[in-house]
Amino acid sequence: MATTLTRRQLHDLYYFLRLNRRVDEQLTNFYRQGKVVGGVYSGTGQEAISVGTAYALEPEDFVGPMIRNVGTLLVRGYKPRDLFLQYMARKDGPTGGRDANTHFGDVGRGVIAPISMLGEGVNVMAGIALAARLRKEKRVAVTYVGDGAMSTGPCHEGMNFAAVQKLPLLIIAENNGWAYSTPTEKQMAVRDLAVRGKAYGIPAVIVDGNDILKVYQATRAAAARARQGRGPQMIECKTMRMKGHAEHDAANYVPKKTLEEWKKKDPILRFEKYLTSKRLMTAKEKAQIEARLDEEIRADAEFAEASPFPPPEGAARSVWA
Amino acid sequence: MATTLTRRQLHDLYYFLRLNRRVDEQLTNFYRQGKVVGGVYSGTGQEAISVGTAYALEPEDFVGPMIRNVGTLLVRGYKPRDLFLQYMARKDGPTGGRDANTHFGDVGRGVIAPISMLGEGVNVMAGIALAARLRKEKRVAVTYVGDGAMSTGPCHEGMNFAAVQKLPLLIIAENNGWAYSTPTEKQMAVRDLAVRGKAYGIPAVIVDGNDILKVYQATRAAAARARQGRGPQMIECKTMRMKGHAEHDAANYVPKKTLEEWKKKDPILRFEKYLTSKRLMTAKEKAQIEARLDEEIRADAEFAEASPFPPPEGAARSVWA
Amino acid sequence: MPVMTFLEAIRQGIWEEMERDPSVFLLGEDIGAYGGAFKVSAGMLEKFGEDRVIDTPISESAIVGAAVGAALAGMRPVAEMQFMDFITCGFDQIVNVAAKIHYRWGPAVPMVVRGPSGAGVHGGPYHSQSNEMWFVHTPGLKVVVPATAYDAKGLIKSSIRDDNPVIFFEHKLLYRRIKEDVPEEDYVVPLGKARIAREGTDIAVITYGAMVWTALEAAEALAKEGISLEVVDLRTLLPYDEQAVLESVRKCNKVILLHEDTRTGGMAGELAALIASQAFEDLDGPIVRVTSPDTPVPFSPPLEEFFLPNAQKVAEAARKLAAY
Amino acid sequence: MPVMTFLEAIRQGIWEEMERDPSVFLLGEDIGAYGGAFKVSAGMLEKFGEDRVIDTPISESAIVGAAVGAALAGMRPVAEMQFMDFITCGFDQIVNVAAKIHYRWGPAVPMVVRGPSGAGVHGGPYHSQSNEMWFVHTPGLKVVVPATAYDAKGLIKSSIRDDNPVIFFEHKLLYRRIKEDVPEEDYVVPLGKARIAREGTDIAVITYGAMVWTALEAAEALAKEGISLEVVDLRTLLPYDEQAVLESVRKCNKVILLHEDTRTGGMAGELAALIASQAFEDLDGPIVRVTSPDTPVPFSPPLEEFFLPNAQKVAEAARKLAAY
Ligand SMILES: Cc1ncc(C[n+]2csc(CCOP(=O)(O)OP(=O)(O)O)c2C)c(N)n1
Ligand SMILES: Cc1ncc(C[n+]2csc(CCOP(=O)(O)OP(=O)(O)O)c2C)c(N)n1
Ligand SMILES: [Mg+2]
Ligand SMILES: [Mg+2]
Repeated sequence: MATTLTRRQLHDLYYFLRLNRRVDEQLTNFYRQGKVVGGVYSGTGQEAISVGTAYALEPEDFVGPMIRNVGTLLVRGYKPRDLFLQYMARKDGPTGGRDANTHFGDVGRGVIAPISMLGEGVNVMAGIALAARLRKEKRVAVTYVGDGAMSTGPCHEGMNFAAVQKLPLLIIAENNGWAYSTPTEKQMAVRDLAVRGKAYGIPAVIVDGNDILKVYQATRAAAARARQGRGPQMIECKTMRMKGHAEHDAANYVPKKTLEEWKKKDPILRFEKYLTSKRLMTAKEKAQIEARLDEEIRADAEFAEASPFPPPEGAARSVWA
Repeated sequence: MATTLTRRQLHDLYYFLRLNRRVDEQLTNFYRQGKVVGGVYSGTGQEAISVGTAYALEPEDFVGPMIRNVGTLLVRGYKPRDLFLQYMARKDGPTGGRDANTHFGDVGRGVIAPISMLGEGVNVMAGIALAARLRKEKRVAVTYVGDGAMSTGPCHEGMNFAAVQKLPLLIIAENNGWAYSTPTEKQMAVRDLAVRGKAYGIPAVIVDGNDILKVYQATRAAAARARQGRGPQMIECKTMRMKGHAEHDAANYVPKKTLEEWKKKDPILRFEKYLTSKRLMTAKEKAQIEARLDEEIRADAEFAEASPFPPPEGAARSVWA
Repeated sequence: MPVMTFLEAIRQGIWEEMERDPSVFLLGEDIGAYGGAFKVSAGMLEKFGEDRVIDTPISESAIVGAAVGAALAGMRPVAEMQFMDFITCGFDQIVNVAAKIHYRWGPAVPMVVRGPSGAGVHGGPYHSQSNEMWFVHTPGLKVVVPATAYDAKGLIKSSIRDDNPVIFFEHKLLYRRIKEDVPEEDYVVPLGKARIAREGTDIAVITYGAMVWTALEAAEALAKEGISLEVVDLRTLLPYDEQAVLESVRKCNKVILLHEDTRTGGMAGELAALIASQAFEDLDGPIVRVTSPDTPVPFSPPLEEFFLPNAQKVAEAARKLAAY
Repeated sequence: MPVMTFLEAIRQGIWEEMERDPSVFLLGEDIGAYGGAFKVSAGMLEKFGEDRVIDTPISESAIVGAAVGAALAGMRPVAEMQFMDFITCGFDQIVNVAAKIHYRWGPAVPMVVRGPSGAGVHGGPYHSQSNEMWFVHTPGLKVVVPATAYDAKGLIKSSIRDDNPVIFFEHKLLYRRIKEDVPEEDYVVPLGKARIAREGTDIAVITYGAMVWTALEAAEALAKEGISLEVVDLRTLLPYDEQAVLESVRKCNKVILLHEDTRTGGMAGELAALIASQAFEDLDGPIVRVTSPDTPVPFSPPLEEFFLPNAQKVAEAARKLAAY
C-alpha cells in the first residue's frame, strides 16, 4: 500500500469503512429484533469497494449503488438513519416506505436508486454518462455489477453501448464469489470478469477488492481516463461475500474454510493495521472515531425507531410526475 | 484451400452454393414482379457460410438458421419451392402463409424456425443442445448470429449459459460488416466478434467466410469438439453483405469501393475457380449442374406461382397444440 | 390424506411428474443444492441429479429460451423464476418465441415457467407483483393461478403434462399459510376449468389466487348479514372458464370482479367484457371491480395494506351492490 | 395549412421539439444517416448532429435504459423502436425501471419510446403487433396512440414535453396513407383527452389508432341505413378519458368497443368494466367487442384480412346491436 492521500482523508476512509460495517451490524440487530421489514443484505467484507470507489469520485459524479453498497451511500452523504428508516419501512425514510433497503436515491446528490432486476442499472448509468457527454459535462457515472449480475443480458447491452459510445462510465465489477447460492463457476466459465470488459473494448483492471487504497487508486485512475473522454473503464474487484445472501440465509453452501481464509483478509482490519503500523492513525484517533460512530449509530437508531410508519394513504401517491 | 472432400461432395457444395444464389435471384425477380409479400432478405455473398456450415453437420444435428441462411435450409432438404411459397405467402408453403420468409422449420429435420427478435435463437438452440446432453445424444446445435445480433442481451445470456453448461452448441457468427445501415464500428468497439467467445470461455476461431472449404472445415472441427463434450464452439466468419438489408434498401450508406473489393471475393466464383483450376469440376459438369438448377428453379417457381393463397379461415388455426 | 402446505403440494406435484416422466427437468437460479429461494425444489437435486435440476446463471432469457429449445427437442422443462417479478427479464422469449411457435410453424412447446408471485409479505415493488395479465393477453400461452393446495398439486401436474407453454403463478402468501388435506397419489386438475369455492345466491365474486381466500372471508362475514356470496375460483386465466363465470352471474345476477393485480387493464376488465356481452340481460346491477389501485406495490406494511384488496373492502362493495 | 402525411406530421413534431429544446435528443437503430426504417428521422442527423441523433447497437434494453438515465439527468430522450414489436426486448427497462421511478423515489422521467406498430401491411407476426395493452396495464407509464396526422403531431409534442415515460404507438398503415391539413406552427394535443371523431346518436364506437378510420368507414356506410354511430377516438390509452367514454355511452345507450389488438385482455375489457360499472343504467344493450381474434398476426393477405377487424365487421356488429 502506498498513497498520496492526506492523513485526514485516510481517517475519512477508515471512518466510512467502520461506519459501513456499523450500519450493517445495526441493521442485523434490528433484523434480529424483528424490527426490519423484509431482509437485510449486508456488504460485510466488501466495504472497501463501496467506500473506496465512492471516495475517489468528484461531487458532480453519479453513482448507481446496488443492494450491498451501503458504503457508497454513506460517502455520498446519506446518514445511517436513512438506511435504518428505509429498512424499517418508516415514514421519514428516503422513500417514505414505498421501497425497501438501498432502493433510494436523489438526482441532486448524484445517487441513482437501483431496482431489483439485476443488470438494468448498467444501462441507466450509461444513460447518465451519455447525458454528461451530450452536455459536455465532465462527470463520470459509476455502476456496480456483481458476478451474478454480469450474466444478465442488460449488463451486456449496457457495457457494449457504453463502449461504442465511448461514455464516461465506470463499471465496478464486484466479484465476491457468489450470487445467492451460486458460485462463480456456475455463473461463468472464465475466471475473471475483467475479460468481459476487454471483449467490449473496455480497458479493465483487476484489483484486490479488500485493499481500500488499491480500490481507491484504481478508481481515481479509471475516473480520470473516463473524464478525459477515453470511454468506459472497468475495475474488477476480487472479494468475498462474508455473510449469506441475506440474513435469512445461513449460507451453508459456502465452505467454512473459504470464509476463514477470507476473514483474515478483512478489509477494515487490514486498513487499520496499515494505518497504525505506518503511524497514520493513533490509538487515540481510532478511539475517537469509534466514539463518534457509537454516537451516530445510537442517535440514528433511536431516531429511526421513533419514526412512525407512514400513513396508509401514502400509498396513493401519484405514479406520474 | 485443401480438402478431403470427395469429388461428389465438392460438387454438392457447388450445387448448393449455386442453388442458394439462384433461389435468392428468383426471389428478387418475384419481388420485382410484385409477387412477394413483404421484403426479400438476400444472402448474396454469404452463401459459403450457410452452405458450408450446414454441409459439415450430421443428419441428427439441429440448425437454427436466420433470415439470410437460405443455404442452410436447402442443405437440410428444403426445396426452392418452400422458399418461394413462403415468400409469396401461399397456402402450400411450410407455414401455410402464417409466417414469412425463412420463418419455418421442422423439428423432424432438425430445423428450428427463427423469430425476428435477434439473439433469442441462441438461447433456443442452447436448449436444443441441452436436451441432447440430457438424453446423451451426440448431436450438436448450430446457431447463426450476425454482427448486429451479437449486441443483444439474449445472445449474451445464451452464449454464457452454453459455456457454463458445456453444451454442444456451435455459434456461427456472421460478421458481414453491417446490421441494416449500421456498420460494425457502431455496433461494437472491438474488431473481432471472436473475442466475445473467449470472454465466455468459448473457443473461437476466425475464418474467411467467403471460402467455403475453410468454413466447412472449421465447422467439422468445431462440431467434432462439441460432440466430444468440449462445450460450445464459436466460428467467426468474416464476410460482406452484398445487397441492401432487404430489396427495398438501396444501401447507399455502403461505400461503393467496399462492395467492389468484396465482389472480387465472391464465394461462388472463388470456389468455381478452385474447382476448375484443380480439375475437380469439368466445364461439362458445371453446365450439367446449372442445367439442373435451371430446371429446379423453373419448376419450383412455376409450382409456387400456381399455388393458391391460403383460405382466410386458415388464420383461425389454434394457438395451442 | 396428509395435511400439506400449498408449497409442499407444488413440490410433490413436480416431484411425482419427475418420477413419472424422465423428460421432465428443472432449471432456474439457486434451485439445486439450495433448493430454490422458497425451497420448492428442496431435495430434488439429491433425488434426480444435476442433469435434471439445473442451476443457471442469472439469465432469465436463457432460462426461458433453453426451456423452449429443450421442449422443442422433446423434453418437458419446468423453469423457475426466483420471483415472478423477474419474468419481465425473459419476457420476449415467452411472448414472442414460446407463445407463437405452435401457431406459426407447428410444433408443441411443452414447458412450464413457474414461481412465486403476489404481495402481502412486504416484499416491495419488485418482489410482490401480480404479473399474470401480460400473459393472459398473449395468445398461445396458458396461465394458471392456483388458490388451494389441492389445486396447486393437481394444476402443476396438468401444466407439466400440457403441450403448451404454461405460466404458473404461485402466490407466495399461500406457500406456508395454506395447509390442507392433499392426496399423496397421482391426480390432476384440468386446465381451463373454474371451481365454485363457495356456493351463494346474491352476488357472484369472480376471482383467483390468494384473493379466493379474501372472497371466502368476506362471504363468511356477509353470510351473517344475510348476504350470500358465491365465490368462483378461476384457477386458469388463459383459457378461462367462460361458462362457469356466466353461469354464476346468471344465477346471482350481480357480480364483483376481484383481483390483487392493479386495476387498469386487469383481469376484471376481461371478465366484465364477457359478462356485459354474454350475460347482459341477467345483470341486476353494475359490474363492480375490487382490485389494487394503479401503483407499484408499496413496501411498508400500512401502505401495502392500503394498496391490497381485503375482505373488508370486498364486503363493503358487496353490501353496496346488494342494496342496489 | 400544408397537407401532410401522418409520418411527416410526427417527424415535424419531433423536429420542432428538438429545435425548441436542446435537451431533446433521439436514439435508436438506424435512425441517423439512414433516417430510420420508416424515415421518421430523415434529415435529422444532418440538422441536429451526431450527438442528438444517436445510432445504437441492436440493444433495446440499452436504448430504453440509456433513455431512462439521460432523462434522470435532465435530458428528454426520444427512443425509437425500429418496430414496436421489439419493445418486448426492452420490456423490463420500461415496466420495472422507467414506470416505477417516480412513485418509488421521486424524480421525473421525461422520455418517449416510439415506433411503428400495427398490422395491415402483411408484416407477419413480428412486424404487425399491437402491443399497447401490456403498457396500459403498467402504472406509471402513459400510452398514446394517435389516429390523425393533426393529432400525431400534437400528441408527439405533448409526449416529449410530458415529464413521464410515454409509449407512443404509430400505426404504420397510417404513415403514408393519411394525408391531412396540419398546421406548420407549434401546437399541442393534450394527453389523456379523447376526441369525438364523428357525432352520432345510436351506438357509441369507442376505439383508437387505425381503427378510428375503420369505425368512420362503418359509420358512413351505416348512416345510409339510418344507423347513427358516434366514433370516439381515445388518443391516449393511459390515462384514458373516462369522462368522454361515459358521456358517449350515456348519449347513445349502446356501445361497441373496437380495437385491432387481440381480444382477451385487450383495451375493450378495460372499457367494458368502466362502462358496466359507471354507466350500467344507461345501457340499452350488451356491450359488444369487435377485435382481432386471439392469435398472432398471420402473414398472408387473406389470413391477415380474416384476422383484422374491418368496416364490414363493425357494421355487422352495429346492425345487430341496433336491432337489439
Ligand atoms: C434479473 C434478476 N434475476 C434474479 C434476481 C434474484 N437475485 C437477487 S440478488 C441475486 C444474486 C446476485 O448476485 P451478484 O450479482 O453476484 O451480487 P451479490 O449478491 O453477490 O452482491 C439474485 C439471483 C434478481 N434480483 N434479478
Ligand atoms: C431485437 C431486434 N431489434 C431490431 C431488429 C430489426 N432488425 C432486423 S435485422 C437487423 C439487422 C441485423 O443485423 P445482423 O445481425 O448483423 O444480421 P445481417 O442483417 O447482417 O445478416 C435489425 C436491426 C430485430 N430484428 N430484432
Ligand atoms: Mg456476487
Ligand atoms: Mg450483419
